[in-house]
Amino acid sequence: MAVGSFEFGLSANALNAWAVWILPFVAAVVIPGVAKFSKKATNGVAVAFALASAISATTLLPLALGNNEIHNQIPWISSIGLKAGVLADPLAALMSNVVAWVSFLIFVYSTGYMKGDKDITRFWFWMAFFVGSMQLIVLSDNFLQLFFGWEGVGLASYALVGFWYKDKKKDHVGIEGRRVLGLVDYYSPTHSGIKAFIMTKVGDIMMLAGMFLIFAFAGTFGFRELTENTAWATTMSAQHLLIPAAVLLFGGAIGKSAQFPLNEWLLEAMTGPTAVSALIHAATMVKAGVFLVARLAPLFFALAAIGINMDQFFEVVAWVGAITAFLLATQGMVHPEIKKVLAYSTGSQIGYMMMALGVAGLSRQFVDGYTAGFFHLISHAMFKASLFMAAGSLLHIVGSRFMTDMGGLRKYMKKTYAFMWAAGLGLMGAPFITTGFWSKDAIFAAVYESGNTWALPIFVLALITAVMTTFYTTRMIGMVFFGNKSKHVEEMEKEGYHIHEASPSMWIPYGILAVLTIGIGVVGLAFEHQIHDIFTEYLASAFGIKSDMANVAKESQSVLGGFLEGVNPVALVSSLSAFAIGFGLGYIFYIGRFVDSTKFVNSNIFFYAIHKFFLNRWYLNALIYWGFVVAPLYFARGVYRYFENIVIEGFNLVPEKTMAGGARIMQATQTGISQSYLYVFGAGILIVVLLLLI
Amino acid sequence: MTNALIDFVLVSVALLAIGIYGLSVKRNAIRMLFAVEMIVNSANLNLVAFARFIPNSQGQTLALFSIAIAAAEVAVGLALVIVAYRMYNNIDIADFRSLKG
Amino acid sequence: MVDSIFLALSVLTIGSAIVALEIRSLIYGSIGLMLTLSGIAGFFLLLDAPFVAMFQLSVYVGSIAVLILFTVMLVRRELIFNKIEDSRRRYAGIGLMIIMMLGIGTIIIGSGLKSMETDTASVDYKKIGEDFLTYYSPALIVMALILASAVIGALALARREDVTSDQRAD
Amino acid sequence: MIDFTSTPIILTMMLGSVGVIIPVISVARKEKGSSLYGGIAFAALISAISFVGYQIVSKHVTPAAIFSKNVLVDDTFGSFFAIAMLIVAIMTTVGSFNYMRGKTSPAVYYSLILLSSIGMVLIAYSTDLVMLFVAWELMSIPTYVLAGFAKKDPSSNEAALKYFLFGALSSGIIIYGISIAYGITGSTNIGQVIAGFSKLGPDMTPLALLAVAMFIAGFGFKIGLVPFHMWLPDTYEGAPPTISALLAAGTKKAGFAAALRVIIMGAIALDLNWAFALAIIAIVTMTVGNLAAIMQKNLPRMLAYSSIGHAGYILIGLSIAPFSQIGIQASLFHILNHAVMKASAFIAVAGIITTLSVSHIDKIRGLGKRMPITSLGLVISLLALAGVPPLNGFWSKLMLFGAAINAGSVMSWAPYLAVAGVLNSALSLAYYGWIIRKMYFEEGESEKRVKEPKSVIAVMIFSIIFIVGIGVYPDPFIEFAKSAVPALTNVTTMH
Amino acid sequence: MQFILLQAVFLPLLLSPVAYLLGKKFGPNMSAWFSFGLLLYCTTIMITSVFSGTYEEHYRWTQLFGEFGLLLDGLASPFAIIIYVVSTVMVLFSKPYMIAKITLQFEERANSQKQLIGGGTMIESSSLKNYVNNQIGAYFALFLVMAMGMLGTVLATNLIEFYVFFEVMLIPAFFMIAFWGYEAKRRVALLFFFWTHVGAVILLLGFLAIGLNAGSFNFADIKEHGIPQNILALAAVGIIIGLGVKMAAFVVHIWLPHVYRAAPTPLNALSSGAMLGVGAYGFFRLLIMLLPGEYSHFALFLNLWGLATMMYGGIMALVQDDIRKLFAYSSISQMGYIIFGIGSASALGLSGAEMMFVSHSLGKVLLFMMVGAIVLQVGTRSITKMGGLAGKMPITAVCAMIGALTIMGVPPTSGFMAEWTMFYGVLQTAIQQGSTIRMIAFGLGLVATVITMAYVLWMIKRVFFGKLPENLENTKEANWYVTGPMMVLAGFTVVIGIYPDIFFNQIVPFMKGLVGV
Repeated sequence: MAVGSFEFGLSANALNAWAVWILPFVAAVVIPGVAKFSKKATNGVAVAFALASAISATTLLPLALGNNEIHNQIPWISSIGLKAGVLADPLAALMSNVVAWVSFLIFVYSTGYMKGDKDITRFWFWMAFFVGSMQLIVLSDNFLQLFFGWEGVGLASYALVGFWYKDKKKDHVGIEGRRVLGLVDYYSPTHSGIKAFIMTKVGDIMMLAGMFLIFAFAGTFGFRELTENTAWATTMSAQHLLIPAAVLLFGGAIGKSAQFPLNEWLLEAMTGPTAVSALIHAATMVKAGVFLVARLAPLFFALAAIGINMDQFFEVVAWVGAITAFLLATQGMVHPEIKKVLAYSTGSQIGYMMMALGVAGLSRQFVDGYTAGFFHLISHAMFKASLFMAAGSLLHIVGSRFMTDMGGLRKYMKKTYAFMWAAGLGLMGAPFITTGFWSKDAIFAAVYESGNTWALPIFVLALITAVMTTFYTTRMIGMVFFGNKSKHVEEMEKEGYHIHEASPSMWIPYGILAVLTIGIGVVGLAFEHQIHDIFTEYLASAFGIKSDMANVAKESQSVLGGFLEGVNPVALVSSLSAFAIGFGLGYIFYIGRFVDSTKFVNSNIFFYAIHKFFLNRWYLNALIYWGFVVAPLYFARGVYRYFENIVIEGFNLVPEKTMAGGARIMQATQTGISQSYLYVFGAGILIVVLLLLI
Repeated sequence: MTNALIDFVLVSVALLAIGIYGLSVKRNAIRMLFAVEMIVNSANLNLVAFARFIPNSQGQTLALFSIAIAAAEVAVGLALVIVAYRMYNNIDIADFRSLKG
Repeated sequence: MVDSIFLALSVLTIGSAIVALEIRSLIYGSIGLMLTLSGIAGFFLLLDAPFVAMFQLSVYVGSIAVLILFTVMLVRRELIFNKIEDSRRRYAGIGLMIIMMLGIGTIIIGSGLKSMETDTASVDYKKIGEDFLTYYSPALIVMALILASAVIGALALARREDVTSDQRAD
Repeated sequence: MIDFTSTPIILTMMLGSVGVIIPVISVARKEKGSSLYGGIAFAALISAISFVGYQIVSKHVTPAAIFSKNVLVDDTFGSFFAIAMLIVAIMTTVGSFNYMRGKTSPAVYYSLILLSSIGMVLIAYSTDLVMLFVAWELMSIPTYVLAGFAKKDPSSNEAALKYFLFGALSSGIIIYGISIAYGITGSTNIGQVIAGFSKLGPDMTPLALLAVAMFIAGFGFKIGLVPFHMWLPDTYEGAPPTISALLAAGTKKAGFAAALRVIIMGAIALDLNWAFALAIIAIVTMTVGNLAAIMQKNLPRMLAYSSIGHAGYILIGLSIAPFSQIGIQASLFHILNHAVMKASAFIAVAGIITTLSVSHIDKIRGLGKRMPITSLGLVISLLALAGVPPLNGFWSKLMLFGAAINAGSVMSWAPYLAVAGVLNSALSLAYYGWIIRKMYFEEGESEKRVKEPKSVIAVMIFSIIFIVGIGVYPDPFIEFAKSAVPALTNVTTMH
Repeated sequence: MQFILLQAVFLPLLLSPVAYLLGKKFGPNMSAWFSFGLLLYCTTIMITSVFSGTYEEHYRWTQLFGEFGLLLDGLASPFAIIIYVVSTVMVLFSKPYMIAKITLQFEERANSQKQLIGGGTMIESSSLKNYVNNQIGAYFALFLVMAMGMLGTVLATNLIEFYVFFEVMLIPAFFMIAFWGYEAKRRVALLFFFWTHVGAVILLLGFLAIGLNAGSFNFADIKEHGIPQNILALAAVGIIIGLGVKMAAFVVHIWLPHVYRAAPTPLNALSSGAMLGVGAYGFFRLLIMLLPGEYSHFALFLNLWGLATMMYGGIMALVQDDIRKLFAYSSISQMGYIIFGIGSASALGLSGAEMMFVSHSLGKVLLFMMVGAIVLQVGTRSITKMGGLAGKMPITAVCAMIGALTIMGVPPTSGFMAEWTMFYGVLQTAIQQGSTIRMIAFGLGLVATVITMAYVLWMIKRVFFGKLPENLENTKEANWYVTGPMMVLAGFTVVIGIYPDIFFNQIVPFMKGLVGV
């Protein structure tokens, strides 16, 4: 173990770790320069840098497998005693690889997707900037540096969500003309960008506050330093500040990962190019929150050793995850826009991860939940990125974001169809062959086994969510690929356009990911065990979290035999049945199309109400707008009109008028008649005498 | 000395007050000069009275100065009045009020 | 103890002062002023200051009053008579006068002046001459300059420009 | 006996003889030209000021004092004022060159300026009430004539009449005050008056205060204290503008010299209530002056009100004299500064009036382009009057307000003087700024540059150098003012 | 080398007539480059003197008011550097802007004259050229004086000296508004002068109270001798109000929106970026250094006042349509941040507040340059009439975005470094004192950053994004006089954001010494 190898200055073996996040930034700087000569060349440059970064990341993998770490620091803000550094421990190494490779694939995809776009330079700049920032989050060894990356990804997200800054109609999301609680449910890209930035910023400032609280007591931002000396936690705990600080930190994760109640920005973030949605709003950035929790959870959990109970924090995490998972899944079932469905799904799945991490802290087998969460993160990254890219291809080709404008595409886009099924199955958690199944199952197991008071309700919620997940995934695939061609497609074909398969540069990346979803899925359990082992060692060595309990559990549950060793039967059954129910329903409505879904919904006032409620996003979005946008603006206008313009302006007028009035009086006394003057003089003598005598 | 100092001073105060009255009420420029003379004379009366009672010569000296200066002042004042008279054909000070405000 | 001569002089002085201001004709007013100034000269005599009294008579009664009288003669006839003053101004003026008399009078009566007595002989007027030539000598120089400036100034003012330019023309 | 080597006497002789001779020459001379007399007067004044300067530099003058056995004392206090007054007289004389061209009796004009300046100078040197009074009259009588010097101009005459009536009344009041002071102390020598005052019994004190009140009224008239200020705007407006400069910058400041000699000294010995009275008068004066100035349309009139306001500022220093070391020093410094600033402003206005025959503020639009140097001089003077750093007015105002705050530790009301002063300064910016705005920021009817009077340019250049120079390096003058402060400690310990 | 600071301060003043004459004789280019070179020289020699640590110069001045000193220490040097860097850069920016503005004024005048005369006289190009030359010369002369005034204030070692420079910088600003402003420029110029003068004069009262009672006006002497107890509060209140007016804190911010609406953009930039900050400097130098006792007494009040200002300014900025007014309120809000930090009473908080000045200067100047570029190219100031300009003016848009990020406090710009240290300082004090109010203030302060973000992003969206109005189809990118300086500043803010030690190395030790950590 090389924990706490404090070295100052760049050391050679740490260079690759630095390179992982610096290379993309270099790309970002280089790209505008390259664009001066050739816009096309920027594609190559960006992809090359992404590949280089990914290869650097891969060099970190052996570390993870060997439970080693690179911790390298250089002086930064020396006047405050802060250092910059990289911390490539197993967690970071795994995450870094996920990020690097997914982003590499998406870069490749983008070369096709963004072909011919005028603003390609800007696109690449921000993409590269994003990847750099994301890797910075992953690899930084302290909060402050992490926050740089944190804001960097937010910035990139803002810039890329609003990439099509001209706000053309086709780039909007939502249904034009539709109103919820009097507010339009139809957003332009630039608007969405701002929304995303500000809402995540709300989370960020919470995180900042949490960071500061800890810094105020610990005097350091470094993760390792915080672990090594936990005196700060004792002090904070004594002052009842530790849990608030932890929750505030989690606030950052809530914002960035679009968890309840800051979940609404993610849907509008779909105005960005689909490659962006795939990379930022599905595979990586939204996972930053999960990563942050994964960074912190062991630290907080390990505090139990010195008698500090962090259960409240973990409960908050678990519940926020569970609620988000449920909330977004319900909405995902009804929305007509393909990217929005995927976005809901993303939020929902991240909810799962949060739930797992939260539950991990509540149970004694921390590693199980931890592994489950992280495993789901990896698998989700693969299938969701794949799904998004596929959806992007669809959008590209059909020219509409509505699933109702698609339909019956399976004959025309066979590859996409196949890959979408593969990835979709991953999302649904198709039994035994997909990563999604295993990771979700691990989560179920972790929740079920945690033995916490909240385990059951959370488990039920998770299960219902799983049903819904399967349903909406099936719905999506059904609506897009099954049934008849939509009017929109027919019209397009009339105009001489015919639906075709996407270009290779586009389908290969999501093909790879879809294949991986299945491929890893097949060996899912082994993969899980591998991660489990890595984390067990990592947590034990770095945080001193023992996993004895986990091993015991593993042994006791080996009743199902070799293949399913370590799988919780209850979880397994639940998972299977959830898949069955959800898929069955989806099949009935959308693939087999035995029942017309629209008619079904309209047939019953109850279903209609529920449908509308879900479609209107539980009215959350509208309420947030009313409370935090419309009302403050009214307030601001009111203050401007009645306070600033009247009261404050009055300060200008009052002296002016007083002066003018005084001046007029003075002028009036100066009558020009000498007698009066002399009279005043005479009286003045008396006045002065009086003044002197009193 | 049979008369008390205070009697002289009181006469002088009366004369002073009358002078100020004259200045602040009368409109005729020449009459205003009268009033000025009264004021100066009241002061002179004071000076000489004090000089008698202190006693030293300084009061009387100052009174002499004052009389001479009053003469000079009156000369200038009358000259101004004459200029005004030439210009306006009028010596009513209250009508001279073009400068005001 | 008030002496009867003093009383008579006081009545004469103050009465003639009022007459000088209030009588309609300026010519009579000038005569009233002469009486006032003579009354003051009388006071000076009472105060054993004959030199000042003579000076007063010669300068004031003799020259200033006559100068004023000539000026009065010079102006138009209707200007010699008073215009009626604004009654508000008049009463305000009388009020000020009375307040001033009372106010300053009170201060004086209340002060230590009332007990001030003297038995010593009056100052010799030779002392005055000595003062002029020793202690006050710079003032005397300045006095000369004052008179010079008054004369120069009054001449410059009173001289008629049209007449002078006629003189220059030839 | 007359000490013929003392500065004041020599000044008197020097200027007096020239002043009397000039009209005599004019009678003998047939040509009409005015420059000769101006030149003679200028030469006399220059030699006078250089003589005073030499006397100061060669340390022939005694330190500032209040007491002297003679009627005149050759001290730094007097020399300080002599310098200030002579500067003003020189500025006025030079500034008048163009104004007097083609006017009647120029010889008398310059002669009267000389005589009047003797009066101003002597006031500060005198240590005897009689001398003071005589000097006062010597200062006043020529200015009555000068104010009415434009005989064809009705307003000049009106101004002179008003001035004269007030002057005559106030000289009567002064001599009345002197009579009372003399009556209760038995002497006209200021030193002995103070000594007498400090030994007064309680029954005599009100009488002494009456005398002080009369002095305040009598000298306050010239200074322009409210409520003795009423004549001032009318006269400054009506009188020839160069003479307004002399009145505002010269006689007014001489009034302060007299006030300092008499009011302060006499009052210190008496009772400290007078300080409060002066403070109230100061506040009222500056407020009235500045308020009334805001809406004025006539340049000299506005400047007149401004000078009332400045009288209020200077009075701050006087009223806190017993409590702060800096009070009188600040007043003196401000007197010097204000003399130059106001003189320069009035002479600039005189230049404008002689060249363009306008004095209404709406008529000077775009003047910055038509008469650049005059405008610049006027602007700098105005800014200095407003107390904008780094001009000389800033320093003296700073010292005044500082002194008031400093006195706060002794007298609780003193800082309010500073507050009032500061607010008034801010207020005054409104009208100074207005003039500047009219001159520079508004489009005039014509843009053509007119020929500026050379004499006015000369004065402007001098005053700009003076104002900015002191503004940048004020130390020598602050020290000079400090040295000119009469030794108050003698008096206060005497009390 | 001697007289470095004396040169840096007074060369611009002394050579300002040269700038005028050059402008008059040889035209705008000559004058601009002369001014630029001059300021560049001054900036360079000043920065070299910063390297040698604390640097002082003293000269004899007045006996009553103390000596004339120039001091460049850890507190002053960031202010000084930023002031001169911004001024130097603004010289170039000013050139095209002012030429356009002056030409416009000339045409307006000519038109009004034409109407007066009634004839169709053509505007002669030569007279236009003369007019421009004259005016631009005057502009650069005033500009130099203003730069000098600001620098002098920051370097002053003496209360009176401070005040003098404080006032000196007002005068050129006054003239610049009055000559080259918009709409009610003269009224506003007077308004500006009046209010800031009132503020300055209140400040002066505080100075006098301190100086005369402490027996010296020199900072060093005052610190050494201490100030008598009885006037402390008076002095502190005077200083706080005076500087509050200068910094346009809530309630006394009356003058600022008017001024920003009417003033020419370079002046806005300079005043927002440098002049307001001088008020912040005053707080450090006068309140915290000279009156530490009173400071700890008023710290919470300042904290809350700053909070109110930042919230209020932000809320007002949300609803503005005039882009200048928006930034006016934004400046108010940003000054609120600084006051907030000044009230933090902790070394890092104070460092953050000073850093905030640095970053605010850079960011706001960038944004004002953007405004200037837009006014130049588009000719309107109403936000509703803009949109989609990013495509037409990409460099401006990028630089403005960096400026906006700086204002919002988003890494990697200097704004973040400033904000985090500042907010952390507030929190630290809150924890140390166990003060709930401070804790709440900290939380609300963070909320204010969201408000800031909202208005800035909204502004950017409405100006640069969305549909391009048809009449703006032909908009071009501004020329490099405009974009060059913008890029320089944008680079600067990013560099500081990544490596803040450039300034922190000087600030933090100083502040630690000040607070006594």
